[in-house]
Amino acid sequence: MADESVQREALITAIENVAARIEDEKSHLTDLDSAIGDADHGNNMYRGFSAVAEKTDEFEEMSPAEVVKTVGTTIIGNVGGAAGPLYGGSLMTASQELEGGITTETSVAFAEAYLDKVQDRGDAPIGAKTMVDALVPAVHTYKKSIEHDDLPPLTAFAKAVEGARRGVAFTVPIKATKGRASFLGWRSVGHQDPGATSTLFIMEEILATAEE
Amino acid sequence: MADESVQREALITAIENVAARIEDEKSHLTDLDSAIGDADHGNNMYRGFSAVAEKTDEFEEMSPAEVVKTVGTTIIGNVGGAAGPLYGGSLMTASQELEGGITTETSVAFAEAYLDKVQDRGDAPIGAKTMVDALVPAVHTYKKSIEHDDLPPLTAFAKAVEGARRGVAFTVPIKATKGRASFLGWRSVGHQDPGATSTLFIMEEILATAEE
Amino acid sequence: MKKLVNDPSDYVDEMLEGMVAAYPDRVRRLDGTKVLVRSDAPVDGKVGVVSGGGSGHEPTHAGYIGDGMLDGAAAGEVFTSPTADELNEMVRACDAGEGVLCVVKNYEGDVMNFDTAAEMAEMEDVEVAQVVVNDDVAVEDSLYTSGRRGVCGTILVHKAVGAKAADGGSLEEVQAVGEKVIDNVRTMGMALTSCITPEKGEETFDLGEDEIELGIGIHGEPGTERTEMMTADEVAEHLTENVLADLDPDDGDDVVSIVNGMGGTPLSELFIVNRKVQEILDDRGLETWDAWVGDYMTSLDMMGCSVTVCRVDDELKELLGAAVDTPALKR
Amino acid sequence: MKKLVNDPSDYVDEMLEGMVAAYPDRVRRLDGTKVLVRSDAPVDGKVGVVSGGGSGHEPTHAGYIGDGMLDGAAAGEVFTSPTADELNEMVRACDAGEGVLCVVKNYEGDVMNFDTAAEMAEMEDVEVAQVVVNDDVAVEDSLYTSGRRGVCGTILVHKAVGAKAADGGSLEEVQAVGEKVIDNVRTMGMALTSCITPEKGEETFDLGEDEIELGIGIHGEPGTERTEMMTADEVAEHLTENVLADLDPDDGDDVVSIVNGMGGTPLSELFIVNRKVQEILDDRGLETWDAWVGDYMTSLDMMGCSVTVCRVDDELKELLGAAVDTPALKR
Ligand SMILES: Nc1ncnc2c1ncn2[C@@H]1O[C@H](COP(=O)(O)OP(=O)(O)O)[C@@H](O)[C@H]1O
Ligand SMILES: Nc1ncnc2c1ncn2[C@@H]1O[C@H](COP(=O)(O)OP(=O)(O)O)[C@@H](O)[C@H]1O
Ligand SMILES: [Mg+2]
Ligand SMILES: [Mg+2]
Ligand SMILES: [Mg+2]
Ligand SMILES: [Mg+2]
Repeated sequence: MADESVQREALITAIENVAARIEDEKSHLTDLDSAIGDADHGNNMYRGFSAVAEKTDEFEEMSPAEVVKTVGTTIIGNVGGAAGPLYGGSLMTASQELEGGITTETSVAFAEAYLDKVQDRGDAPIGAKTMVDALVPAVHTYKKSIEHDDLPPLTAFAKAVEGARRGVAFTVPIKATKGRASFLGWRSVGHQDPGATSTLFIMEEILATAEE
Repeated sequence: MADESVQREALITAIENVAARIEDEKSHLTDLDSAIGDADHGNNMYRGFSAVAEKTDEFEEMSPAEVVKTVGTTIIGNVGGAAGPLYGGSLMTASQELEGGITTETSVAFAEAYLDKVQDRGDAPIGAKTMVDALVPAVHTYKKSIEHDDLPPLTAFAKAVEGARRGVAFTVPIKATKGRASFLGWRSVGHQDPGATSTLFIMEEILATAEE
Repeated sequence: MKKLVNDPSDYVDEMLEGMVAAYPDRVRRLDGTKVLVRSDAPVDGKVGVVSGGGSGHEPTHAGYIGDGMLDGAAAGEVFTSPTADELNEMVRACDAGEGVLCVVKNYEGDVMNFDTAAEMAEMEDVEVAQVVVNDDVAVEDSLYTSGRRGVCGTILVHKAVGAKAADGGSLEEVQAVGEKVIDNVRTMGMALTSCITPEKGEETFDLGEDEIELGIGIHGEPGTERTEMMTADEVAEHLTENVLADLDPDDGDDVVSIVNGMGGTPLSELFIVNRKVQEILDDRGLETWDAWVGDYMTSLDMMGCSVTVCRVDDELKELLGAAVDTPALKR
Repeated sequence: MKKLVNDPSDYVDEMLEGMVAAYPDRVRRLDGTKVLVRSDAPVDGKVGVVSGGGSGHEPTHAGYIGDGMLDGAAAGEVFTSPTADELNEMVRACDAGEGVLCVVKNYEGDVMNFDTAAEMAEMEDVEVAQVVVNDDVAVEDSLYTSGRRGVCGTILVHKAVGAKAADGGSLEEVQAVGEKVIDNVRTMGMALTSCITPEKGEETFDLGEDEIELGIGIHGEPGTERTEMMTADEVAEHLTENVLADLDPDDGDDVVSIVNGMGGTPLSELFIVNRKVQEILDDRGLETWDAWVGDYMTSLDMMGCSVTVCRVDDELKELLGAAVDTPALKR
């Protein structure tokens, strides 16, 4: 992988792309969170990622691990709700895996640590109709593609995004047992999970950035 | 005129017809009182006249003056708002004119006393866009037809009703300066007054009763 | 029409039953009437203070029954003045021999029924005095109107006269306090939506998505002016500027302000309005001695608000700041 | 969308400015945050009691800041849990060295952010305890849900723990009081209409003219069941029977009842509901020691109500009946 400043530039570009994508999808995420929630997920994510995008100048002085950690703390300090601690806290913890820089190995360790923290914090198993249902297929596919199939990271990540996409589709027909949607019981069936959806959007932008 | 029991029977029949008419017109009066008021005139009048209609058994024991007085007190005790004291208090006061029984002379005295009390209580001149605008043409026409034109009471009363009808129509294009409608200022122009309208309906039913 | 009701014609009766069931130690209902009085009325040695009007303005009036405020409150049908006979019963139930002050809002129905009730009570040797509240600045007071409406400023009248009576004031003194508040209080209101009465079942007037009604009263009737949607700050400015223009306070005056919700507006929005109201009062050199924000005198489910400003001197501060213990207001 | 707002993204900030402008002697705002605390926080010799959650539930939470209740309240964006860093600042500002109790409602966002805040505060040697309120009976508490929601019963928790803290209770004692209320309180709510959030500008769910939503929470999300319109008595029965079935009180138990408005429902209708609620409690042999009727924990402009029943013993009666002086609740 490239040297630290190239990694940092790539991160910053990815952050900007993610922020733009979240802004574009704000209404959509709000609609998803209206059917089975309290109609704030779009605004929460937009607010958080706008705050992150404003820090791009500060990022110029940081290592990749510090950038990711700062994204995490900024999300915790701005998003609120369930998504704030889950996205932000997990990025903070998982950023430790990137302290030697972003390599193929550390990217797998990061992905695993991120998922672990989301599940540790939110206590959601697979199939609870949450962001975990997008993350598990993505992380499992990424790890397996790199460690067992010796695929290059970009190819592995593209497959991971495809896994996340299937995860998001999978959230539609199942009953929510975690998160606010679980209060709706059976009525949650037939609706796509907002947090899984925003997770997919973020991954898609990271992939698009990496492909350039 | 006929003897006391015939007068009483006529009064009771008139009361029943008025109550039925007010019930039929409840929605319409409510609509009029929505455009330039607080949408309660229909219910107020319906409530009051229903209570009056329930007393027909008691009326059997009373003189015509007592019947009219009791209608007045019942209205005061049930209608509320502006219309209650205006209709009820005026009937109570004017009923004193009927203590010798209902004759052509006493009916004119009654009409004048009723109008005087409405104007005394409510302090509304002609042209303030109130029930007074239906009452003044009616009372003036009735008095003039009997005292100056020597018309029979029934004919005089029919002319009075026609006068009230013109009065109601007259309330439409003028600005309210009394009553709740006056708070609307110029916006009250173009709307028919509810209290003048209910006055007309009541007079129409009394006329219809007398014509039988 | 979506309301929490049973038979709409039982609305007021059931509301009163629910109030008595909530506050059985504070209030009792006069048999066969829609009047609630303090459970211990009449209170010995004290002028009685009573009020009343149509239902639909809750907590006005019965929410203010208690120590330091009202002894009695008569409820009419929704938006309809109570009948004279019930007002008379209320006056008599609240008379301990020191006389009774009636706080009447300036609507012809309220005034006529209270006047008749006062005549009836005086025939039984009850001394009755009256103050008529007309704080609304939206309507011109002239020979060509029926005067100004009594709206949310009435609550300050209730509080001040209630405190004066609790303090042992005579009937004349209590009435004078009422007149003093009336001279010094002004209000103006606006609506984003109309309201739905239980009997009619529909909105009393139609506002488009981009329209608001300025100069409204509390009975769901149209206001003095319909105009385009405004921001909260524009609404606060319009109402407060109109009130201050009419009140014409001096630099350095102390005031009480009320941002009152019409019933359907969330409390958070009333605070947003209050932010700008306080800014304007401050810019005008006025000192907000006390700020009230909440639903004090409503119009069923109407969305909107009114702004009240009352100039206060030491006497009024003492009376408005005095202890009070009612369901809707406590200090 | 018709609201009294300026820029919707300034909604919470301006609401807080309006609150501070209304109660400058009672509260102060922590710089750069959306947290309000008592003006004299931290209060020496007393355990700090704090709470917080999304905005849109006013008067919850900041309306309950004052003697005998909360020392601090954190406001998140509308319906969004406050961020952990602000909750941490609130905890630290309300700690006088005796520890801080956090009253947290059972929503994953609230719990996760409060947990993170507690960790952060403990790193600075503040002793933090927590109670999690889950009084809503509409949702089953099982391994297959995220548990029950914390709704209007939370206010009784605030009151009781606030009184215990004011009385000099230790952190453990104050927490135990909170747990006691939680064990004894149950709530269920319903909606006639959804609510409109300032950012989304539309209703969060659609109800037809003849439909109501049972088992709602306070965040505008759909309830557990949509059904046909009911009368007020039927609503009161449905909510109260479900609450009592879950609480399972004994004949002769004393209770506190709350008929809580969701924000857009007129107070008169809440009293109509209370009438039937009291009848049911009475029929069940329960003694209503105190009845609350009003808007305590709302959902913006939603029309609807919730019914809370809390079993009370002598300790809870003393704490719930203790003096309290906040903008929204006084005794
Ligand atoms: N316990 C949990 N574990 C994992 N993800 C969760 C959990 N709770 C909620 N989420 C995710 O958070 C999303 C909702 O986020 P958001 O609407 O911003 O927060 P809130 O539910 O507090 O309003 C859900 O769609 C879901 O993906
Ligand atoms: N001062 C007055 N003099 C004469 N008639 C009046 C006066 N005030 C009101 N009215 C009449 O009463 C009617 C309104 O009655 P109603 O709606 O029952 O009472 P309210 O205005 O108190 O709601 C008006 O249409 C008008 O005809
Ligand atoms: Mg949400
Ligand atoms: Mg009317
Ligand atoms: Mg009326
Ligand atoms: Mg939320």
